[in-house]
Amino acid sequence: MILEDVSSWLVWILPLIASLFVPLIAKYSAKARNYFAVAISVITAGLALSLVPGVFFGSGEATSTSVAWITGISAGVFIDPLSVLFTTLVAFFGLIIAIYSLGYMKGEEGLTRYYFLLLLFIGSMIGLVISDNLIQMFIFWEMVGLCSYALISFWYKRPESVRAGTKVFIMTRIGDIALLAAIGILFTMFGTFSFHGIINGIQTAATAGTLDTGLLVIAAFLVLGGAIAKSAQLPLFTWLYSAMEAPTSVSALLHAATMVKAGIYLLARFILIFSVAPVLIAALQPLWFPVVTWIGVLTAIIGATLALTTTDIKGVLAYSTISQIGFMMAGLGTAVEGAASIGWFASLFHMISHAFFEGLGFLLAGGIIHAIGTRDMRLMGGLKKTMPISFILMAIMIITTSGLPPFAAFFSKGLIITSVTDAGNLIQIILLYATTAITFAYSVRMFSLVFMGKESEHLKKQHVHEAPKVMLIPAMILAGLCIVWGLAEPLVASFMHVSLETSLLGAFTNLETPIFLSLLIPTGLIAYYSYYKNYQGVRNIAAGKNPLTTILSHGYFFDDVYGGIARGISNVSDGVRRFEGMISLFPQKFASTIIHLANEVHVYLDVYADKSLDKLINVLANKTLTGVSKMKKAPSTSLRNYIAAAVLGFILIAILIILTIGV
Amino acid sequence: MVEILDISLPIISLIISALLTIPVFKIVRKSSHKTALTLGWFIVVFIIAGATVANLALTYYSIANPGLLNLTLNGGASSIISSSFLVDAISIYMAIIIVAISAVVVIYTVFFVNSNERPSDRYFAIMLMLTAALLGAVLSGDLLTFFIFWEAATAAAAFLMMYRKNAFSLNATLKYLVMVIIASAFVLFGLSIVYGITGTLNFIALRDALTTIAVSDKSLLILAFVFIAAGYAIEAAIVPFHFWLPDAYTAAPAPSSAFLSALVDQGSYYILIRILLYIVIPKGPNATLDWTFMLAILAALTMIAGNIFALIQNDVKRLIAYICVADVGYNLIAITSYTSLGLIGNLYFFLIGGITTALAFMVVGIINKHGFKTLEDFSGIGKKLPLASLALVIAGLSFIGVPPLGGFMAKYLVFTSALQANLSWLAVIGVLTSVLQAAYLFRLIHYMYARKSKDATVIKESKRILIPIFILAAALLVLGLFPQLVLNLLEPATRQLQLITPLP
Amino acid sequence: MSFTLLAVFALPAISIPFVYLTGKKSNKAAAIFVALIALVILALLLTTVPAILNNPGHRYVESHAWIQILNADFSLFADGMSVSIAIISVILIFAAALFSINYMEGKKNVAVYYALLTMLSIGLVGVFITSNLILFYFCWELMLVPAYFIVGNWGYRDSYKAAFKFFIFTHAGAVFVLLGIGAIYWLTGFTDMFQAQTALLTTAFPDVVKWVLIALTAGFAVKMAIVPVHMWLPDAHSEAPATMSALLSGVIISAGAYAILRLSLGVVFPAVNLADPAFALNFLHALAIFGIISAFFGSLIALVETDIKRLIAYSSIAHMGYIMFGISLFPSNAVAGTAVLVVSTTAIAGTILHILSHAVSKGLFFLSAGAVMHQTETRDIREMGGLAGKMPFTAVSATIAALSIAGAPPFACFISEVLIFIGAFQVMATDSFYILPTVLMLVATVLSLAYSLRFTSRVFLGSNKNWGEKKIVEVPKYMKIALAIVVVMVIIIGIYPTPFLNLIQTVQFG
Amino acid sequence: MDFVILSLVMLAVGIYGLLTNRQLLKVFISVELIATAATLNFVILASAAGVGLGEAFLILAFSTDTAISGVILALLVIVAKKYGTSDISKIVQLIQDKDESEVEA
Repeated sequence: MILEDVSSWLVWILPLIASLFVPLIAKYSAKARNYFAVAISVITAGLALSLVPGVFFGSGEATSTSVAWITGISAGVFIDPLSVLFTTLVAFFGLIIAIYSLGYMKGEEGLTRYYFLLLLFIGSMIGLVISDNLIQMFIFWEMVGLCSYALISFWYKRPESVRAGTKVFIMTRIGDIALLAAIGILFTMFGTFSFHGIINGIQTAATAGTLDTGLLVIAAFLVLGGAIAKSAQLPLFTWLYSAMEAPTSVSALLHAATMVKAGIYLLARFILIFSVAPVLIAALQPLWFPVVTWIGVLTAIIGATLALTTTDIKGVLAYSTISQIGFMMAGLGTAVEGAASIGWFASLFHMISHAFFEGLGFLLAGGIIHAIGTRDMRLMGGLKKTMPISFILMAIMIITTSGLPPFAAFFSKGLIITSVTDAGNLIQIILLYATTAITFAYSVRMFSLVFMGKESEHLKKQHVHEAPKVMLIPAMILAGLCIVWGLAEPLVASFMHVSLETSLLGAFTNLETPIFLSLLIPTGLIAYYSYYKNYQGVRNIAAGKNPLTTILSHGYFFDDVYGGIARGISNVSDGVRRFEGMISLFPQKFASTIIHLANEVHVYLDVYADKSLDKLINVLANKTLTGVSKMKKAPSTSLRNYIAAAVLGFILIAILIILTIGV
Repeated sequence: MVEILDISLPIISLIISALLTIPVFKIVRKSSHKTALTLGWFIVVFIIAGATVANLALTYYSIANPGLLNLTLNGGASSIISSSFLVDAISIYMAIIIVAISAVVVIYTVFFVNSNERPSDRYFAIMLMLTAALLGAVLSGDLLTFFIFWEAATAAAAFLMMYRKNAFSLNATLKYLVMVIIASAFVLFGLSIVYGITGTLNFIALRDALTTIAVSDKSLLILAFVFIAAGYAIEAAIVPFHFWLPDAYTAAPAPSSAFLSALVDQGSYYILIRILLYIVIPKGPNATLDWTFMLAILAALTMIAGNIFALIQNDVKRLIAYICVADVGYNLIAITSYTSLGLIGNLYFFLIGGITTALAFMVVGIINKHGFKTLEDFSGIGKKLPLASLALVIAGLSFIGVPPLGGFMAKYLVFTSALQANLSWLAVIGVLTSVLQAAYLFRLIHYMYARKSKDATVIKESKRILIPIFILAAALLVLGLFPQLVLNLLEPATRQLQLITPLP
Repeated sequence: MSFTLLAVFALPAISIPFVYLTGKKSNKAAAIFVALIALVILALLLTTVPAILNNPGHRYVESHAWIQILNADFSLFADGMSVSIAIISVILIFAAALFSINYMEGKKNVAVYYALLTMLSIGLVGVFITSNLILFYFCWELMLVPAYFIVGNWGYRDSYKAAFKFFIFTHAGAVFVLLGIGAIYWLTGFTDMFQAQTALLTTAFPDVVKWVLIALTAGFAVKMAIVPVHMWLPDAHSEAPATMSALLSGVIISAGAYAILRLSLGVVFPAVNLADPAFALNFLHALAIFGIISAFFGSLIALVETDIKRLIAYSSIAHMGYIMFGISLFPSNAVAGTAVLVVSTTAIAGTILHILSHAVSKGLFFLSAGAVMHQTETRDIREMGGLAGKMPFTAVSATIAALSIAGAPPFACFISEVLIFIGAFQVMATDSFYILPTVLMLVATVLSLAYSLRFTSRVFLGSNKNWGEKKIVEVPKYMKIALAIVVVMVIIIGIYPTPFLNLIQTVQFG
Repeated sequence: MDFVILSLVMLAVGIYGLLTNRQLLKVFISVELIATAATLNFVILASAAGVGLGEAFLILAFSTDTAISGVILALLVIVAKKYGTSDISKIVQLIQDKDESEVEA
């Protein structure tokens, strides 16, 4: 147990601390820096693996250790199947990417920054999934966003990268504040940030019958908001496509294990927490769970359709991720019984298969981009000959993605579909089936465009070569896992300590499978013919101008709306600034008005008062002393004014005194 | 025991020194170390004067729990008409600050050497005479004695003002004198009525008589009060009687302005305190006449008008003169509040206001000497005359009431006393106008430091004339940091005020 | 009888002439002199920490005779809040002094600059460690005058005009503070804030106390640059030299927040709450509304501002809005009728921590921006870009500052903002008024991220051909050291704010 | 009592004179009128009160009056010598001209 305690801390602290040493080591040798990063990843992966047996053979109960950190908040680790599952996945993928980067990033500028951020990214993500309290989790949650911002804008000299990074950070921030609000509500309700504390609080309140489920439903929706933004779900999914500006190795990490998976982790974690009180689940059931499913289903189909039209090879993969995560969300939306539901396990299982095939896809895409220097699929074609290994691996990847048996996704996606079929309504089911079909279609499309057909003009000009070994080996590992992972389902189930009603064989025998497979075949054929055999029917539709293509080419107009909002804010800001410019002149105007007034008074006293005084005296004199005084127009002297003022002041004093004492 | 000699010694010593100054200057003029010898002479004079004042103060405070001591000239029991002197904490305090500030200004004047404005022996003699007259005024024990000393002081002040004998100063002096004689005529007429009602002019006797005044005489008393108030309001340059002040101070040479603003002004507040707080008490069972409303209005008017008119001045010296007017307003707040805190604040304000205005006039005098008069002229002065500018900045900050300079503590006391007397509106006007003060003084500082000077001529700063200036600047800082030094002297004054009438 | 805190006052005061003389000889020596003074002050302040943590009242107190007639002693104290803010101020002064070595090189009258900086440090530190109201006002204004001259004389463009605006606005605020202080003395006869607090509870004029509360708060709000009395800030902060901007934005405006907490809410508020709880609650709500307005106003303008320093200045306004919002979460119902109020609520602790973290972050932000302006000699962010390659160190420090300002972990402002929000949710449970404000403040954090990222991406990222043959190099050594010190502070507060929070938690108002 | 009324009348005339006169000498005389009214009051009231020291007042008042009058008259002489008139308007005109010339110079 001591080993586990130590490794559960080290597994996230080590990469974080090690990241600080990257710049120091880089001062001595660039090579040492690279291998240092790899070595740390290896150790991290080892540490993560060392956690597995404890959970596997344990009771499945969560354990946590914590130390005092910020006053009132402790830092701790939370060990349960869910967190260890994620930890292992992240550590493993960290290692894969670190190795892959050796080849892919070779010769790039700013690699010190790259490795620093990579380790920080891995450490943060592990920290996120292993935290035992919400604040710590939230810090890592934000740090994951921060690292992805920095990594996506890695090529900071390219304005698109910078813009993309900014977009990612800001859009995910919207979710973050929702999560923060949820944390605030939970803390207010239970007075603690720790998961154990919250679980205990919910249980105690539920048994006492004092649980404020209304507030918790709000919190649950806010949590969902956080997850949506982080996992690129409807309606905040557009950032993921922009994030393709990142180096492909980063994209792989981002899609396979970190960042987008954080949302899934969050929801899975909270479903576990919420499921301790049946009354709470009952409160969440009418609205929250269906909303989760709906978001998942809609995102899945939107992502899939968009993947069908994009010409960017990484774009296809990005939309594919969006779509696949939609599946996971849909699965989570059916998990009304917490860990006991199929949906919950199915999502996590699919999460891992997705990590493998999507990671594989990115690694291969990275190799291709590396080799030919473009991401546009229209400029590719016929790579089958020049990159044979990639060709084979990509074939494995698209088979897995599409969910063809017996590869990993067949089982995981099948489970999700089963869970939705059990719990969801007809439209959701139909949409999910449609999505699977489209998934196959876009996979085939991509495959055909890249590897099949004739070499494009672009490719003829350059010497295309297979990716180096250091890039291929990680891909091969992932491909291997894609193939066999599906068989690991019972193993994973027992690791997660969930009991599944369906067995491995059941996946082949239940009703869903035939429907599932029967859908794949026609779409696959259509895609194959239209892209490989150059059958023009679909292409004409795609090229023509019709509502469908307009919607798809605009990405369902989401980015246009957001752009509009951003422009709106910018316009408002401009307005406020103009307003500010106006009002900041106000003090000056005010002051000048006072000075002007004072001047007027002065002039008045000097000139007008004198004249009016003369008039007054003339009137008085003429009325009272006609003939006695031969008064001429009194001289205009200031001395006369003074004397007059003195006499007037005398009268003023008299009046004031009389006013006071009321004589 | 305080003898009449103790009281008259400072006055007499100063008068004698004034008379001796002319022959002394005759002798000194031939010497090659003229300035040093002149300085030596005045140091001796002021050491003697200071010693006599110190003697008076020590003798007075050697009495256990000293009260108001009224001594007549013939030394006998207080006769109604005999010229009498009054010694109490306030008058001693006033005597000390008059001698001290006068010493600094005279030293400044010695250094203030300029071809066409060179102060002559007569100028110094008049300065000493003026100091003597003011000492007599603050130590006097009845209205008539005060009146006589005060007239002497104003006559001397008129000579100081018109010292330049150019059209400007003649004009200003003429205005000053006309105003002053009108004032004294008013006062004299008022006094005659007071005398008619009460049969006495002695401060203490008068106060006792007023508390038992017949109802039928009350309206007559009001008439008298109005005359006296108007008269002294002219002297103190309360708005709307203030017109003469800016003219006079602007036209006078710098040492005169400094002297007048620091001493003659303060003398006029002194008599306001004497009459208003000690004789015509406004509240309590013995109240004679409630004048607080009247004074509050005048205070507000003075602060507002003084500061706003200062805002539109272009001539720096005139600007400072208007600040003197505004300072009158702050002083009046303290008097109006009629609390012991107000009294302390008022007396402290005398000192600080005196030092600050003197400092400002002295510095502006130096700068004017180089031909810089208007705000535009002052552009870039901060770089040309850094030390003098620093002193002016210190004076300005003290005017505004920026701690740790003395002006802050003075204003704090004044505003707090106004709050204490339930005159919050007056305090609010006070603070708002002091923001205005910040505005125009910082405009001045802005010109001095931010603007580029038009000509690039380098001016060599005379160092020794800065000695008295920095004495005053340091005094401002020290008094701001350790107001206790002065407040200790004032503390008996509040007790004595309470002896007369219980205060809130 | 001890003299620790008196020494904090006396040391810089005595040093002023020596600093001036040193400055006449050498720019570097004077800067190091000032830095050493700061270090000694820091050490002195740190010696009071054990007493604060262990004394029963959680307060280190020191009193020296001063103006007996006004019942005013030179009474100094340090408690969790004041000492932690003072420590941060001293660190910023230290960094500013080191930064000046390179920054002031070749400028005129550096001797005066350092003398003024020393003078400023008296006010900056003093304002936090005095319990006497008059002395407090002394320090309050003493922050102002040297700042005026530093801004005016060594600033950019039309700096004296900006300084003038700065002085007039804040002085106008200060006179209301003066009125408030005077009124407290009148009402209670005390000039010590803690004695006054107790005495105010039994005052005969509860209506006047309301006005005192409003006057004090309004006066302090001017210093905080809360909209609509913020107009001085963008000018002053942007025209000031970088070191002064750092201190202005870091400490001087935070002093306003400190003063509202300490005086308005700590001293006057309990009496108001006792007399008229409804008014007290409305007062807090009003503060929240002003906070929101400031946060949005500042953020929105920062979003479109093109001047590098004005952008940061507006973000200061926004952050003062956060702090004001945090202050408005002052526990109103806990105060009634009690003389001593132990504030351990998350919101107030978060607010105080935010004062600290904003101080270091904004200090770093301005220093970095100053470094950029120093090296590139331009201030329009539209003309910048791609500096990350040319000035990597500055780029990193500025990015850290920007991210901290945006509230991204693991940097300073994050944890404090979270605490404020958590506190807001706690208060929301009892006072439903706060629901909308909290939501709005949460939205404002997104805006803060937007302008921060806009800043970094426009200045440091991307590429720029504008530089042409102009050679842009990394900042010199001492600037680097200064930046590094503040960067370390930003990260320390971000990762391990516990020492500060432990101190802050001991704060007792009253 | 008649004398008191007389003194009040003198006061009124004096103030009227202050307000309307432009000859410096006449201004001065108006002031003197007020002062004399005051002195008259002193003497009358003293004798009415039976104090019997009215003379002392008179002497004192005269002496101070004389002193101040001396100063003013001296000034008047200077002014008259310098400007050739004691008419305020003319003096002021002259002074202003002179000021302007000084400024120009």
